[in-house]
Amino acid sequence: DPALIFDLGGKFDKSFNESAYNGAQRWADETGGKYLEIELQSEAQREQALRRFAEAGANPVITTGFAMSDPIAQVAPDYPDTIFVTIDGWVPDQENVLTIGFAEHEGSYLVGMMAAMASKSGTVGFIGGMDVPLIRKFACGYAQGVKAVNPDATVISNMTGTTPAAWNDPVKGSELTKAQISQGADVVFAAAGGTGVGVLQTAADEGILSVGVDSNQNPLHPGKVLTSMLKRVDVAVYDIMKAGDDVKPGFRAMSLADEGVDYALDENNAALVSDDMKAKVDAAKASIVDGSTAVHDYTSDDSCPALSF
Amino acid sequence: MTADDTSGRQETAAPAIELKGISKAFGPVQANKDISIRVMPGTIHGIIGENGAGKSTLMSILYGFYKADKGEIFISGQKTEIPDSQAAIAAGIGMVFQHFKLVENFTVLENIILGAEDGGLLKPSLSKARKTLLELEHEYGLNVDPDAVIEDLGVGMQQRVEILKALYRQADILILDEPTGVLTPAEADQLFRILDRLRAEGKTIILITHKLREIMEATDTVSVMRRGEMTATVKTADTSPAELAELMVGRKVLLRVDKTPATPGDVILDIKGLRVVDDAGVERVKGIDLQVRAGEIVGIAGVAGNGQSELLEVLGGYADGTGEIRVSGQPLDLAGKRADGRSRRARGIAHVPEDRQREGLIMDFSAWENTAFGYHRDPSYQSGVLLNNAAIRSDTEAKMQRFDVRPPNPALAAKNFSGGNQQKIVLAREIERNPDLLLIGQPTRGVDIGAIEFIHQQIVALRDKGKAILLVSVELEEILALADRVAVMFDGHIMGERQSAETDEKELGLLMAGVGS
Amino acid sequence: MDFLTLIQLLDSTVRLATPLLLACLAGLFSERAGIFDIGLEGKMLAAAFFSAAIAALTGSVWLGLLAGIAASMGFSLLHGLASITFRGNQLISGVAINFLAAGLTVLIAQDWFSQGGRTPSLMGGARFEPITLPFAENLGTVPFLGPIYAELISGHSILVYIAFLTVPLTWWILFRTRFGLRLRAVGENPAAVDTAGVSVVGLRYAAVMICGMLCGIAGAYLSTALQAGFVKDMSAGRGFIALAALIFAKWRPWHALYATLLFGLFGALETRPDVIQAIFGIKVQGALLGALPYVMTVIILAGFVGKAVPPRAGGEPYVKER
Amino acid sequence: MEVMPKWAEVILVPLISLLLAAILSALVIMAIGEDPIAAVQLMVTGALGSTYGWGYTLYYATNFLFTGLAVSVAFHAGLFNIGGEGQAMLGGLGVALMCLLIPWPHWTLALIGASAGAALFGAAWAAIPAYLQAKRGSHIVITTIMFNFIAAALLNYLLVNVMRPQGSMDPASARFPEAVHLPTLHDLLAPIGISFSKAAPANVTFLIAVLACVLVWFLLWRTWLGYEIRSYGKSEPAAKYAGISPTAITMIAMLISGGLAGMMAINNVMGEAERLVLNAVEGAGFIGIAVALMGRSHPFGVFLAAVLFGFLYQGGAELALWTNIPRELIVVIQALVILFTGALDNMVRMPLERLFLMTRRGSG
Ligand SMILES: Nc1ncnc2c1ncn2[C@@H]1O[C@H](COP(=O)(O)OP(=O)(O)OP(=O)(O)O)[C@@H](O)[C@H]1O
Ligand SMILES: Nc1ncnc2c1ncn2[C@@H]1O[C@H](COP(=O)(O)OP(=O)(O)OP(=O)(O)O)[C@@H](O)[C@H]1O
Ligand SMILES: [Mg+2]
Ligand SMILES: [Mg+2]
Repeated sequence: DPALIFDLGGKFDKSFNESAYNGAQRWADETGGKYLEIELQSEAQREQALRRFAEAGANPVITTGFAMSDPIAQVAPDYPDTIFVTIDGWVPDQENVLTIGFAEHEGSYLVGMMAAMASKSGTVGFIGGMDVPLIRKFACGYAQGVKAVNPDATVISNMTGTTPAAWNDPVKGSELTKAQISQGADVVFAAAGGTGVGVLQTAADEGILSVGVDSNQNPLHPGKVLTSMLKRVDVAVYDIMKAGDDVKPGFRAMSLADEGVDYALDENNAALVSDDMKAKVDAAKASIVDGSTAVHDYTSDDSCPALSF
Repeated sequence: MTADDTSGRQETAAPAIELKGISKAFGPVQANKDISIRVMPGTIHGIIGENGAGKSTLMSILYGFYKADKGEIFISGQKTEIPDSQAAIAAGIGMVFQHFKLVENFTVLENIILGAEDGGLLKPSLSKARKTLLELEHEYGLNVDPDAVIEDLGVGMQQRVEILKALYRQADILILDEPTGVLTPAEADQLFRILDRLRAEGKTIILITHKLREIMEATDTVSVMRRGEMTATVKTADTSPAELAELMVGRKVLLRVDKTPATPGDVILDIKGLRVVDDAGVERVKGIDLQVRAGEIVGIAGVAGNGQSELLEVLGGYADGTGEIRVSGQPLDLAGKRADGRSRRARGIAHVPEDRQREGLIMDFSAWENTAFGYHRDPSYQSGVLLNNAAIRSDTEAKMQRFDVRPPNPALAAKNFSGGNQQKIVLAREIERNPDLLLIGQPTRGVDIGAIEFIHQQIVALRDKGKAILLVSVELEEILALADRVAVMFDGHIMGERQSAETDEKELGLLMAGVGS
Repeated sequence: MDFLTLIQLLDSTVRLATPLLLACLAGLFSERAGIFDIGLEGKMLAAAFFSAAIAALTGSVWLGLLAGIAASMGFSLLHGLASITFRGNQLISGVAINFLAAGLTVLIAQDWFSQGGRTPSLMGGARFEPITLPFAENLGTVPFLGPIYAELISGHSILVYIAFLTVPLTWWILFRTRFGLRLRAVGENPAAVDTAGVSVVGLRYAAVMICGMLCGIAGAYLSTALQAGFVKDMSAGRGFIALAALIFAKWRPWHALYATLLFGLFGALETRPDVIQAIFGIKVQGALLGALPYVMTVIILAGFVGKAVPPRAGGEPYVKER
Repeated sequence: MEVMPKWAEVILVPLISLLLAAILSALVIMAIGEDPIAAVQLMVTGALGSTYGWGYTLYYATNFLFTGLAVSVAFHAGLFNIGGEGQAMLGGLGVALMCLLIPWPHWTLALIGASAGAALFGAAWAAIPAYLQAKRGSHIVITTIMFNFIAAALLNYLLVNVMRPQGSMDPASARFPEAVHLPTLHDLLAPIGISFSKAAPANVTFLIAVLACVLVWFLLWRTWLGYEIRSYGKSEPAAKYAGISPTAITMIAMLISGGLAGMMAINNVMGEAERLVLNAVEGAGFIGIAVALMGRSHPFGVFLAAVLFGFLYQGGAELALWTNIPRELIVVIQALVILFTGALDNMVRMPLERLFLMTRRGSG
């Protein structure tokens, strides 16, 4: 059986853990299969869970979150017959590891473009959870997209906090949104887990547009969420579970080209996205896919051309 | 309330209070054993007994503070259940506890109405109480500023508040638990005048005290308690102090300090121009000069709060002062790093503090830990970097033996000893150090007469070894009996010095009031 | 910094201060009666959940509020049982309540709604909407005072006004009523209250229950007024900050208002790095910006606030017979 | 003078309390549709049934031992140190700097160096609140809460912007060099012929924690410094009378407390993660409060309480691994244990006392 290890945020983080859970659940529902799972509670459990699942014969062992890279690098050599999958992590030179890398910056770029096009004030906002490189990657891609549409646009970026509470503080998310509104922002993009709930809510209440993240959050406030930056962790998990023992180690990119990231368009935001917007974004998407537009990845060199942290 | 309606009640034959077969245990401790007592209306009934005899417990039961395990209570012949203080108050009982039950940061008025308010809002209650208070003050001469905050008041005043509290609740029966333990003679006299007045009005008063003189002077009947039992009840007129003392301790007690005239030697303590300013910025000691010689006891008399405590604190090293103090000729630091208790002890100064429970002892520590208190860095208590607990324990055992501390169990926590025995632990610790100078504050406060006798003997014995002793006490009687020379403090000044053989309470009393030379 | 920015900052201050204020006053009642309460956080969290859950189920935010208050008071009862009836350690009880609330809210939420420990989003009557005070729209154009009235004073949820009114009410109860006198007395010297014929246990339970009620409102404010639903751990340490504010305020109601407004202001400033940059002239790095409120608090405490003396009988169970 | 024999107080009361907590937990488990007996079995075998389980139980216990001792020492001085969390974070920073900046030849030397670094940084983080308490009267409860937040912000800044290896996604320091890896219990016990799970993270730090327990006990009850700390904690006026400096004791007790909290980092940062991660302390500072309170601030009590919490953590992990019991349930179980053993213990003690008094009266 496959096993799935959720990162500290827990499987219901309204973010990528939850997305992974949904993928696994879809696989279980469709195939009637069973999988092992654990929601980590502490750092020490990372290695523990990997080893226990590997010893119990689970294969593949799927993990979410960049923080699993290091433990996998430690554990994987001890269980050469098990395939370890890291989503968001980076474990080079390890034969039995499948690394799945999402190009969040590309997806963020697209929603950044849409935000800039939807903005009337020329000011858009970004609200992150904790200030970690992954979140900066989102912010940086987003800012590039904004500037691509409107080089004079202002991008206001805030992080919620410095403790894990930053992922579950919708109240703070609301206040940050209001603060950004008072600075003129009329579209905000939240990449902040549970905090984002507050961002989207406040944006809807205050009559500005918001951008959801990870899963399609458009239905949360129909007609008020401009779009969502999709990160198809569910697809990745579903595919891996479906492949089961046949899953191949190595690297699997989940970029725009692979439909690993995308922007969401459905009946909830159809009225918000004009044909012109859609055309421009799709054009940009095509050009990113064919390589003619390069979106800078913050984590590649810890710098961002469009935003300073 | 007028004299008319009380006089009628005086004629009823039923006792104001009758307790039958009261027993009370605190865990394994049997504090009261099958106690019965009758108190007639319009009388003052004294209760005496050693520390821990169960006096306070019995009265607390009557007041509904504790619940008796067994026994019945009759008020004016009527069987009455007193499950809580509310019921006691309703039955007309008021009590002034040994440790006052006042809210320190409330005003007098607030304390008085607490629990006896009229209606939900404070304003009407306060103004009504203010009026009633004025009447009561007028009637009994109990003057207190209704707006003063309790913690700013002296103990004498606080006690008045307690009495007023009881009177405000229209108590007919007033229990006073060791009311004079903390009072000056003048204050005590005033208290007894008030009690007389109350008795004349037909109120019934129960008075717990360790002072036989007070029993003899104030009470109509007296009961003696020993180890939880009521051993005797007699008419005061039919007994004598010596008999009472024997009844209570179970042996003959010397009621007078037995000492030879002093033979003073060199000056040990020499104070010149000492001034002390307290934390609140008030100058409490305003430039005093004083000498204590080897082989003499100098007593500092004075109403509490006239700078005696601050004097002791500076000498003991835990308050800062200015001026000059020499001990055995060497100057003493009055501020800074070397002005602390440890340095003082190193200089041969021992100190029995005024408040043993607050300063002298750590109540949760065992007796042996308390024996090391202040001397815990003494080389004889160390072995290497560690404390030599065995040495401290055996030292404690020896000291407990010599000072007759009961029970002689070094492992018992200080809080489990009675007040008198707590005081003996402190004394043993300080006196046995054989200091050059002993500072001693209120040596016998709240201590029973058996223990007083012993404590006085120890102090005199130390003097006879040629040591200098500075004694601070609010008990004039004690000062006169113990000290060779008396200095009286008033408002931070020394009002005068007298040889104790050549003065009397009256003269000292005047000095204490700030009148005189 | 222009005037409108200031108004926005203060507006945000008010919103952020409100839950702190309610929790702080809650703690004030409890601690003034001599019962320490580090379980404010847990009670707030429980109330946040139950008010949102019941509001979601019934569609009525008022029923939600009642449920939140009831839940919080339930935890208060537990705290009372441990620290008053059974004379247990008040700090431990508080710690346990915080854990219990953190676990139970998510467990129950998952059981009821299967939305990953969240409640559904509240809509319409299931939420406290901002109230527009009379004439706010017309007066908004009056210079200076107009925006203050229209933007800052008007436009908050009813719970904000309740919270602010609770300050004078608390002051009045504590210092002007019989109940307040007894409550303060029982926190200073329970023996005095006992010998005055008043039940110590009764008073302390009353105080603890009031504490529960106010924490309940604080929690409900988080999930049904500021937010439209419950998210796990959404109290996010506010109970502890309220506790700090309580000590800061030296257990006094008006000071509690000032202290929580100060914390609210710090929180609001944190959302506006641009304003801080304008004031101090330097760009503060994001993470360090987050530390600013706490650093400021320490500086103010060390520099301006003297020693805080808690109610004298605080934290100790009332034991007559050892 | 005591009502109950000592064994009843020390063993019976906690045991019955624990039982009550267990019964209530079982009810909660049943309420969410799981089998409580199976759950308990899983927890016990998972946490205590193998050297592997013990290895994790003791690993967690080590963390709680340090933070529990830290809170206890401060408690004895009458100070409520809520800042264990921040002090342990800073301790981690000390360990990381020591391990990364100095090329240690052998783990023993590294351990000494890292312990010193951890204690120093932890103590330094406690020093400021202590100084403000002693000199300015700023309430230590507020300042230590504030310092927890400040520590989190500081660490976040350092790990994201300064200490993170270039290009790494993880806000964590670089891995420590091989030379500073601490031996696990497996490594320590293998030479003497005892086989211990290789996988478990319990390491030599556990022994240091036990040693710390003993030392703290010696400090508090066998040295004059401990005597002064306890005296000051019981009564400030009495301490002054005895010549004990309130300022000095406040500072010293908090420095020791902070140092102990900081020392936790040699277990989790140096022993387990072998690098400094953002959320390394994960609430152990707060668990330390519960551990100290439940252990009645006595090192031996702290030891037992720490092991109990280690058991709950590891048992909880096993539950999470093999069942669908959500992790919040484990939090609830912990809460119930804290509640019953720590706060509602008199609920058990009172009737027991009455029982013992009755039997005593009956026989005497
Ligand atoms: N609240 C209590 N809990 C447990 N034991 C108590 C309590 N109060 C008193 N005792 C014990 O009961 C006994 C009687 O104490 P009580 O206070 O009645 O003595 P007392 O005669 O008033 O003594 P003193 O003259 O010192 O005031 C003592 O052994 C005392 O230690
Ligand atoms: N209605 C009010 N409006 C504004 N400020 C007030 C009001 N009432 C009191 N204050 C101020 O608030 C501060 C605190 O008042 P509060 O009643 O909380 O405590 P207090 O009465 O001073 O303290 P305590 O009764 O504990 O000694 C005081 O400085 C007081 O002047
Ligand atoms: Mg007594
Ligand atoms: Mg006032």
